[in-house]
Amino acid sequence: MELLAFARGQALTFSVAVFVLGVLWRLVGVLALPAWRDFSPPREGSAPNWLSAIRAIFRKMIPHRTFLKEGMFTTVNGYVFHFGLGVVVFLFVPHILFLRSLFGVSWPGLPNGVITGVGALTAGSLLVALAYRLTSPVLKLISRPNDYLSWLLTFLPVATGLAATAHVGPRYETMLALHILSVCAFLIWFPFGKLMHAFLFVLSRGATGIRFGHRGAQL
Amino acid sequence: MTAKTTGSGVAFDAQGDRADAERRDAAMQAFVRDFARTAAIHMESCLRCGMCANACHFYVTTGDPKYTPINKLRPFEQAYHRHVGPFAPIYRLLGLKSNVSIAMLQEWESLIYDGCTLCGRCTLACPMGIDISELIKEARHGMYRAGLVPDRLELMDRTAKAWGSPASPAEDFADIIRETGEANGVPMNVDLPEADYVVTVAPAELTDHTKALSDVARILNKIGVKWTYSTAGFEASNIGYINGDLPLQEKMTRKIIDNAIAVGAHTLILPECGHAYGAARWEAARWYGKKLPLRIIHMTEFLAETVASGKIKLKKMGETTCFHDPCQLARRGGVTEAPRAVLKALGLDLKEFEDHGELAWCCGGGGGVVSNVRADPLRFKAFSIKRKQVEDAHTQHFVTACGQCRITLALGAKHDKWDQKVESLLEIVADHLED
Amino acid sequence: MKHDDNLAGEMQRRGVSRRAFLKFGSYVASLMALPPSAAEALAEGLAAARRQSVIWLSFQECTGCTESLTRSYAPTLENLIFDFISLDYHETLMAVSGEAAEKAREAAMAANRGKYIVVVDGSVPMKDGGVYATIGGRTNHQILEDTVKDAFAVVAVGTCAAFGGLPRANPNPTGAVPISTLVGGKPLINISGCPPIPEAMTGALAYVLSFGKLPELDHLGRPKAFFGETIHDRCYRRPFYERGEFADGFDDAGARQGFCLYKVGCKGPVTYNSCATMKWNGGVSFPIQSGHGCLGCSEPDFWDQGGFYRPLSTPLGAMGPALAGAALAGAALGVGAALSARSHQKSYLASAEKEKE
Amino acid sequence: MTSPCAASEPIETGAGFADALISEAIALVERFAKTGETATIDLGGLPMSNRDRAELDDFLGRGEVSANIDVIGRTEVWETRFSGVWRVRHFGGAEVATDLIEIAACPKILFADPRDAESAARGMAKALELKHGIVETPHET
Repeated sequence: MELLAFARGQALTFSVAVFVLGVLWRLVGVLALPAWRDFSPPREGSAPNWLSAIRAIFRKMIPHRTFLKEGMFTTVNGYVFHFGLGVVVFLFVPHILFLRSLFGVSWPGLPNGVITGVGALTAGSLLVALAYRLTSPVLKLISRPNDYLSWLLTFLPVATGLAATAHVGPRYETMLALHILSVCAFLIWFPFGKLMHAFLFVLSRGATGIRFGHRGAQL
Repeated sequence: MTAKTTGSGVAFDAQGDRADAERRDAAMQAFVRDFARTAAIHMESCLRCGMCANACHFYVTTGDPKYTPINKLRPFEQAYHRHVGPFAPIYRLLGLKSNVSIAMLQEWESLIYDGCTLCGRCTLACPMGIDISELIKEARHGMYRAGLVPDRLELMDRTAKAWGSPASPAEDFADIIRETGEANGVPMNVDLPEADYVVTVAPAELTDHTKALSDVARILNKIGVKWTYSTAGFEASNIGYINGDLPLQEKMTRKIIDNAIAVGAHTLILPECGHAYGAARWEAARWYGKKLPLRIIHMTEFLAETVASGKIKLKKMGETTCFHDPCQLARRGGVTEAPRAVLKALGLDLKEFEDHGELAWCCGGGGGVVSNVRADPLRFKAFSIKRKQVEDAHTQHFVTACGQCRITLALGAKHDKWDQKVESLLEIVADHLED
Repeated sequence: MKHDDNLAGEMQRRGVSRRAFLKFGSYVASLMALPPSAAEALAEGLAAARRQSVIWLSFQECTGCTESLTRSYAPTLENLIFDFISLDYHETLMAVSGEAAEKAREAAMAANRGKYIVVVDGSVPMKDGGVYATIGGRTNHQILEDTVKDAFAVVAVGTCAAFGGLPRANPNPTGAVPISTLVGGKPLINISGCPPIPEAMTGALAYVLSFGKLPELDHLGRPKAFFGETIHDRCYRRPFYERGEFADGFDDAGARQGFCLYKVGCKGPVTYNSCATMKWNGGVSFPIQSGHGCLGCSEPDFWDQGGFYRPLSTPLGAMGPALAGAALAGAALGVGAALSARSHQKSYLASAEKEKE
Repeated sequence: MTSPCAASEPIETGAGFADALISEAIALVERFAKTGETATIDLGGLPMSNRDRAELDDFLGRGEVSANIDVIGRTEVWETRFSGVWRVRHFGGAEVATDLIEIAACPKILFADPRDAESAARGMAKALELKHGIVETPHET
């Protein structure tokens, strides 16, 4: 109970604060850099920048068919665990209550059986992703500690959450505390590692969308 | 020659006689300068998913993971995190990102110059939309300043600085134009003080593809506009753009733009060259810091608009063809419809490759790779993709709209002892003008 | 050996046969989920035991624990424990008072040195020399130390004694501490709860009496037999939790249909106690059955878990100020980082310009 | 109008518990028949619903023997319609405190303890003396 109180109290407040601080630090730090102004005339009939950005953000959700030939696994597995994380994080009632306490809005959740099933699927998908990262020559070469740490800190909340639900491991309140602490670790690391892509994808795709839209090129 | 190898056995060239630390610092300074907002966003965003690997012709044809596009950015990325990124002060304080070493830069030289054609196919594959090709182009700025460029490219750089073109001295330009006109029986305009259209050329047109010079003239004469070639601004290819020599890039660009403005042209026609389009159409205005008072269009766009306007009529060929989209024109320039419209006007039945338009495979020689003899073996490997595409298309013609692509493809065919002609869209149009 | 000296003998004199022990044994074995065969062992042990001297100390408490224990649900059976012990000192229940009462305690301690059990309800104030609760001019701490010294075992009854309870709730003005911190190495059983379930007290005492040792305890010193499972584990509303059917308030449709009370702050998932199985008031009901979430009263610091109506999965504190501060600091750091990067770039451009000249 | 307490009764779903218990009892009875080993099943610790209990009671029924014991409250003992299978139900006040199934020749609680008998013998002797009006022994201390 003391550990749980620490997790729900100081740890959670601290980590959410670090999360907010880090996310703003990184976003502002990048956005406040000087930007080259593009004086070249846009391609005739090209969309306004904001529209090109939005189109790119959506366009990039599904790779071109030609890239799916080799990238099917990465894409499908990526979708599986992203979808799984989304369901588990946003549709498990205790999580909804947590989010409600932060944002004041709530929505209906799913039965626990569904959440547990999706959680297990997510954990499996993450393990497969790790196995792929550890075996693919390309991924072995380009992976950094950041990638493994980000993986671990994504996997731990899923694993501890499942364990807490399934009453595996230590007592429930300890497991719950560990689950919350693992989420704290996730939140603390989030802004500093690649987990930040949850925000950056908008900027990254948008920027390229603007560049390509200006040129009338397809993304 | 200054060919050397790194400790790990990777060949590299180095120019000048400078201390390693000095080279390294020069590279870092240039890297740092390049990180504007978009580049920074892209440096922050990589997920290490590896999707870009299979978009790259060099990775696909060698299977060597070092050709994974994002891997080619490693020194650039390290410089970013150490000096520019939002957490740079922390990285420096805690020593989490070491400074880029000279050994690393030497090792990456061949990945950045030989192993990348700036074709940008990886950009399309990246789920985060990271414009990897643009970043590699920026990384070349630092490599150039460090004097870590393939010798052949550096040689072209020096030639361009001395001659105003990597192919031919400016003094000879007017003569080449006149001689070509005479040889092909086409009246040429050169160095007219005033004109509406200024035509620029690519290096190959001053040597191997001179017919292109008179083919443009024939079309312009046919439609009866005021046009000219100008000794003061004839070279549209931009070795500065390719090598990462920014001052040279600016100089080369300013030459053609200043000249076009001086003769009062409303349109500057770029030759059948890919990167000339990138350097002039999209980057020229950057040097002036304002909108330019003229249109800059590619030869292919010029052909398409001329055909569309009905000012020229073409003989119908009634044959089949395939078309190689030059990367800088199609993928990175947005010009995919124009060549198809021209082919259609020629009565050519276009059999599209499976991957065409913005998804086209690179010829393997862009970004200076075709000029960089050191990269020949790699380039010939990459050529196998294009060869298979062409063979599978089973067409009577194989057309493209970029001189560099044409040379790369012809060299590849020659190396393979494969009897396949590569044709220029411009030349075909000129050859099929209705009287 | 004379049978009269032991409990069996005492009962016999009152015309009660050993069947009473067997019945009581069955009852305790059932309560503590011991194997049914243990019933006879319990009965034999109790029958052979001497009447156990018990000294009951009340410190910072509300007497709710005593109320709970004297109102157990199976009076005839439950009260039997009072026939097995000699309650030599209990301020609330004893007839005498003042010096006579203290004398009774001292006499019992002297007579049963090393054998008596000390039952404590309430926490002990330690701040300012423990002046916040004194009896006969002596602080609770002094009395406890003095009494426990020669005891065989200590039973801390109620959450105040076991974990500090309400007196220890933030900001803990009296410096209240749980009994466990003050009894050194003495064997200790915590029977937490506010109040504790009477059967847990009966079961634990009967076990000690008949087997002469403590029952199996959890890491908080509570008998596993009564504190081995959470309220949530045995809650009859659990199926609603699993199905994701929750009451959003105390008078909405969900509440009327008896849905799970997790959303209105039930602490059942992290509260170890037997309420869901033994229930209260003769098995009539327990809080969740009456429509209110579990407060978690048998757990340490239950008073300071962010509020009884705050769901378990929510943060304990108000995050607003911390987050606002973090946001400002983050934005400032971001601007700072960008400015530093810009100055890097500017200095480069300046040096590049110089080169040009 | 539905009162908020309307659903406060635990849900009465049959968990099939009765059948499982009966199977367990059959095995124990077989063992008893073979070896004479007795056994007890405590129904108190099992998560049975009232419906489960009723089902079990119906199934076991009542057999030839039944007894009431009056010791610290009431205790009911009866043999079910299956020989050797007994029910022992201890009451504390009006509530069932312990509910057992015993597999035995006779539940232990029905036996008189020899040690009780020993004092009973003395008690009987004393009672007889009293009956005849002879008072000679002083009270034990």
